[in-house]
Amino acid sequence: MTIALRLAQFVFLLLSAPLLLGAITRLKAILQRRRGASIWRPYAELGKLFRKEDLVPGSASWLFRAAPRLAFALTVTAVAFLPIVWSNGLLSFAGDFIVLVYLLAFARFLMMLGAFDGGSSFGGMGASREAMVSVLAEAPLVLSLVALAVAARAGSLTAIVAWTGAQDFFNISVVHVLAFAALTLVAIAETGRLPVDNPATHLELTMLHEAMVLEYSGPSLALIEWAQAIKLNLMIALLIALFAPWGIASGVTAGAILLSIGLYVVKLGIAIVAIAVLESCVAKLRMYAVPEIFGIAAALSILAIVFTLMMKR
Amino acid sequence: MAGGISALLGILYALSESDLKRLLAYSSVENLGIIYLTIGAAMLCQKNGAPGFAALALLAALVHALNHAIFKNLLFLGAGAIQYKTHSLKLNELGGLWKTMPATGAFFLVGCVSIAGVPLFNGFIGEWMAFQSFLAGAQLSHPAPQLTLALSAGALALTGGLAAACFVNVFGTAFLGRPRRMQIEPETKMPLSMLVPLGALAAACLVIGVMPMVLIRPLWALVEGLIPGGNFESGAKIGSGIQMVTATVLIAALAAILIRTVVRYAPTWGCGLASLTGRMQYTATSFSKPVRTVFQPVYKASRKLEISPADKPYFPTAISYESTRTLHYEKLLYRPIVNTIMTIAQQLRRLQTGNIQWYLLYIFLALLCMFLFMRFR
Amino acid sequence: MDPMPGENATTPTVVEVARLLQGPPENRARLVSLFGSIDSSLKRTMVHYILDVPGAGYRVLEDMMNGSVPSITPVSPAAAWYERELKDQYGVELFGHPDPRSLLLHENWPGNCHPMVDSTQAVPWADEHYEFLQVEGDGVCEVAVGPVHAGIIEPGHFRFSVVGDNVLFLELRHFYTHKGTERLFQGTPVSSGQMLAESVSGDNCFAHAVAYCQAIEEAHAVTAPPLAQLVRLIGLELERMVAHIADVGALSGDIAFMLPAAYCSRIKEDLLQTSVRVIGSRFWRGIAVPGGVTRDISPSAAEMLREAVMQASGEFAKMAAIMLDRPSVQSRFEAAGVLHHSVAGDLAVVGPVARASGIDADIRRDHPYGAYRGLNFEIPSLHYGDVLARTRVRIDEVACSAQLILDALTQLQAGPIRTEVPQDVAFEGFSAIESPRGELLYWVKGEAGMLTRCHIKSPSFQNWPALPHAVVGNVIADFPLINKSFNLSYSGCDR
Amino acid sequence: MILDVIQRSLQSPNRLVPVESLLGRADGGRMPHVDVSLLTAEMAETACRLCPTSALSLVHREEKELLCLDYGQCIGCGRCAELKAFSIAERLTCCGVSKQRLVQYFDPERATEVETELDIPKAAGREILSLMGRALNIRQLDAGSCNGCEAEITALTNPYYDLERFGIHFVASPKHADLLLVTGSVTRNMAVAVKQTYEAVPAPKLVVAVGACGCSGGIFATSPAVAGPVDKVIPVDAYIPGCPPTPAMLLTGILEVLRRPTKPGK
Repeated sequence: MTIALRLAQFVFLLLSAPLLLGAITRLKAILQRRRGASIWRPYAELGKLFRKEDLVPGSASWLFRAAPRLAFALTVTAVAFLPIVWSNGLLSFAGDFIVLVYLLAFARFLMMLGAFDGGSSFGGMGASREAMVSVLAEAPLVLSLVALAVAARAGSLTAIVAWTGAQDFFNISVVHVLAFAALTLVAIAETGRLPVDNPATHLELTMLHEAMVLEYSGPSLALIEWAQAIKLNLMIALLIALFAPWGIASGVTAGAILLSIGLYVVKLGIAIVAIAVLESCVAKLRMYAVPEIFGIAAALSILAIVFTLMMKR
Repeated sequence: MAGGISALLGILYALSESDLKRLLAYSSVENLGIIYLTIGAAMLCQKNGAPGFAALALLAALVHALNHAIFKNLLFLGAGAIQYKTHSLKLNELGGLWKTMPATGAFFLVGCVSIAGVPLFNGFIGEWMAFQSFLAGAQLSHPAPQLTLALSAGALALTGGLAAACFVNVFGTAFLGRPRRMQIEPETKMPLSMLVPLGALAAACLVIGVMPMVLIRPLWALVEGLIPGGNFESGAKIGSGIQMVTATVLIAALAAILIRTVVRYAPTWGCGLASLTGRMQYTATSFSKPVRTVFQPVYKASRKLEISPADKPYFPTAISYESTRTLHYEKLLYRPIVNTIMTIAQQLRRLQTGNIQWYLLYIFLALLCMFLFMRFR
Repeated sequence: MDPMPGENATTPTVVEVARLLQGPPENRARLVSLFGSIDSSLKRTMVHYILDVPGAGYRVLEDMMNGSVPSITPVSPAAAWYERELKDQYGVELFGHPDPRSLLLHENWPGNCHPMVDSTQAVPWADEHYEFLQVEGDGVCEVAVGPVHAGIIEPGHFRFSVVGDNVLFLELRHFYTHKGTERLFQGTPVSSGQMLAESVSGDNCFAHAVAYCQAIEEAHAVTAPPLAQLVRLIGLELERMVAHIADVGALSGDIAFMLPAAYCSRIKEDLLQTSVRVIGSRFWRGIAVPGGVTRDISPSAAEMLREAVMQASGEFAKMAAIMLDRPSVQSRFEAAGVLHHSVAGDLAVVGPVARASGIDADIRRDHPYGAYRGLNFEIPSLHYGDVLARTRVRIDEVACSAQLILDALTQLQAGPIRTEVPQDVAFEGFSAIESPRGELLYWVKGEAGMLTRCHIKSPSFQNWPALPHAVVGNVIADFPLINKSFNLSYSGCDR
Repeated sequence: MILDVIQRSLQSPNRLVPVESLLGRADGGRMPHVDVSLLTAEMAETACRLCPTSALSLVHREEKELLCLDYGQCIGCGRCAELKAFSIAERLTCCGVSKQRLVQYFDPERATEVETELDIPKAAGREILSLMGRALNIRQLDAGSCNGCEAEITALTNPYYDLERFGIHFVASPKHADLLLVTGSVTRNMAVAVKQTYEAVPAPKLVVAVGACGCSGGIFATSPAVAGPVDKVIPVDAYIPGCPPTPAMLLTGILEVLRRPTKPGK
């Protein structure tokens, strides 16, 4: 029964990812006084792409096509650690959040190689900017997770979530506020959202992530876009699980699970509105202002660690 | 602490390097840094009366040292193979080599992925264990070592990210895309004696990456001899954890690969331009530029852009660009180390005869040094 | 400095042109245009120089070409593209030109083909060679952008030499949309020429049509009735408003600030739809004709327009203020893509780009025409030369244009809207107007109601060479923003 | 306050035009409409003389002299509208169809419109259309236009027309595109680039030629610097006339290509 629940939430995270993107895009359109595309459009888009031709540049090797597929698999695996409505992730062991971070890093590694293999300057340009972002994102990401792990005296995500869930709702610690801020900044950058990257830009010279995928088409592109959506979903789910796990089901009763699902949808809704509003209110940063974001995130996470250690005494 | 700084500086220099051999040498500095960092953690734990964590950290250091020996050899040999084929190790001149040397490319890729420290390959195992020991160590009773260890995790993460970027750059510019400006000797075929050791080392990277217990178990026995009272359980979990991850990745990858696709070869999109030249690709120097800009103070680079003729700014006939960095950190700290490693690299080039015993000897020597170091301590 | 080395003796005209173009910036003449024509009576190819001499207004100098032309580019870099165009069109040799590569005609044109001289229709396909300047240095690579750009933009080619994101050098190669418009003008009836002019640059089509019509009127020494001139002024200023509002919106869109972008596109559409109701055409196509205009503005239409313009300028001003207040917008706009005053002066840059770089020039005030004569109005001008300055100039000009329209609407009185342009005479003349992008000049020549030559000096042709100087030293990711802040027309330049 | 921009945006009036009142509209596009009952042979001849392109021409067919109106060549100068039988069309039904259906024939003597055999537009496969029906990616390609068409295509995304509500997006790379929207007469200098872009679009794909220049070369058809209309260089599936076509005409055309004229997304 529990394994079924764990599997179900894993599959749910994978399948709901495009819907999340659709909802954000729709909300942004409404803020612009437009009607916008249906929230189901991303599914139609993926369905169409899977049935289109897969174009491969003549100069490319098999890695060009392998990269998005493997990267997709790695992103999917990273999702397996997350508890969202049921308190255990599909996979869970000591130090699993480090594996999560590095699985995402591997996926990015492959996508950068794929971009190089396309043979255009834009691929290299996108990869080089992505490298800058990923290099700087990893440290604050790990640090803020470490802060939480130390605070919870736990080694796995599931255990951290259980510990946070057991805390008093009104007794939120400074550590959580700091780590939340740090992790949110990192999540924005990692998923290529505004103000770091513009997911909807048409200008190849300003792109980060998009410049890497200019050469891809058909099923490869579908997998990249899906993986990107999953990554966004993952980051939001991670933030919810780490900082607002209250209501998550731990007993196998229909009531607890339904409540947990309901609460999760509400939390997700809040996240969607927050993203749409934020992305409508700010302009994209200058390319070299991006490192400053990470600087702030790193400083916040280090502070979080310091507070954790002080708190414990 | 010195280990952390050394790791960071090493990889930063490696990243800015466009000569493959020097780059690999700097990367060795980085990896030695990681090992020292971990050993430092072990010493801290030991001093604060937590032998269990100390043992874990020491184990991590050993595992990483051995893994480093494997993949660094693989990379040096691969670099030798590139030089053999193209007479160049300048990344800014290479490109698209995978087409001409597919086997070497595949093995070299394994090396790059391993050194980048990502899961499923051996480079990750040591780093992961290091992270675990830092985490465990952060639960020590004294705040100073706690903080140091927690921050070490950050340093390790930053180093890991930089290493990944660095080796994307290496593999991407040398093996992928289109040739830039190099001469390939079409006549020379890679001799089997060069490929076999490459293949063997690559296989070792994969096997250890997926089944780390092969390596951890024997080393555990050694560590137990050095620091008694460690706990073996967390080590054992690493093996099963990695295997679960591997299984999930494989299933998902299989599903993704099985999707039916119609492939058509179409030229690289050049914005409608009739033909793309080799110059129209990012070079290694360009790739690392954003990261280098972020870490500008480390490099203290000076740039020079010359436009001629000087009296006609609107109609230049020639422009040249030059960027030099003053290596004062290097002179102070690293020259000796780099020189040593360069010498080793030179030796390794000679070792390319394919005599596998030499590699085993090297690995053995590296390990021996490590044990002696621990004993001496 | 003797600008013309070589055996080819300089002619007195060229010496005079060179003399006028030299000197301290405030005293020297500005090169307005340089082009060729064939004098059918003398059977000679002529070269024409139009200069804007301080204190003396426009001055036209002419010279005969004897197979080769001494280049004035060493004296005035602004002449570089004009002379290359001259070479492509008429097949003359340039003496002393630092960069005599072909400009209009790409690799597919045979080297010996010169469209303004040859009468052949079927030009064979060729494969000539074109050399870009290569920046030397380890690790320098090229990013080739275009001709096909991402987004809904016209084609043009940009060759960046970069190290990472830093632009070391930028070379333009345009004229992908070269449609031989000047050649098509030859043999076109005077009464149909404005249609071709409207298709030179689609988003400034009314400015082109008016400039053409004024040039025809100037050449025939007739003037359009006052009502027609007022209608033209309203159309021109409305076009300016639409163009600037769209530009500011697009600038906001380029930095992914989507709300102001959508808001501005909505205001723009409001104005275009009002245009349909007022005059029957979204872009005022088919309104200007030689001798006047084809449609009057009825009092009810004038009232409708008045309200639309008031509302649009009010809403736009508020949104623009909100946008520029945002620190994230300021940090993108400030100090990005600086075009220095001296570069702008050397390259004779015109329009809002020049006014943002401290060159206070506007044809409406400096060489008033039509209904602008006798008007007194503010010309916004800034000296920073960055993206922010160009945006500010545009925002201020919208307010200024709105005021001009509102004033003109009150002066509308019933009257004739067209005068007859005499047929059966030989004519030659030119007229310049301030289009939304800057000084636009048409020079026409012909006889008996038929054009034999029509030269278009478009502001984009003049301003494009200045763009690389604003881009070098910036990061390549800021290029689209800088380019958008110049907002030059490709088609208007390529013709 | 950081939210002021949202407040300002939400205060602006909702301008979204319902799809029913957009389809077939052509006001502002200045395309001619022929009232056959008023048409005389003399008037037809004058109209042909006035027409700056050959949008209006006289053709001989079955011993009769017919007035041929080719919307694909019409640049909307409005000159013929000064004649009694001609007026500016408010509706246009021939957007996004085959080239033959852009042409109408009128018999001035019988005062009737002559029906010609319409070949059914090359249906681009039901399967493709069902694929693209709900998520279509457009790559706009300027093959040498004057920027007029671009201005109107840009307008498609504004809050009046909101192309996105039909699930239609503009994309940056041709490799991500399903439909090429080609404007302008293809110039010599752009011919290679146009072919390359076509090659870079993964199948199944559609090509739509936009504007008088794209359909027929328009006013530039006779220039030696122009290689020809779009279909001379790459295969074209549909045509949208106009100079420039208004956003309503473009929208009608694009939806007509998808055979999905009235179903906006929810």
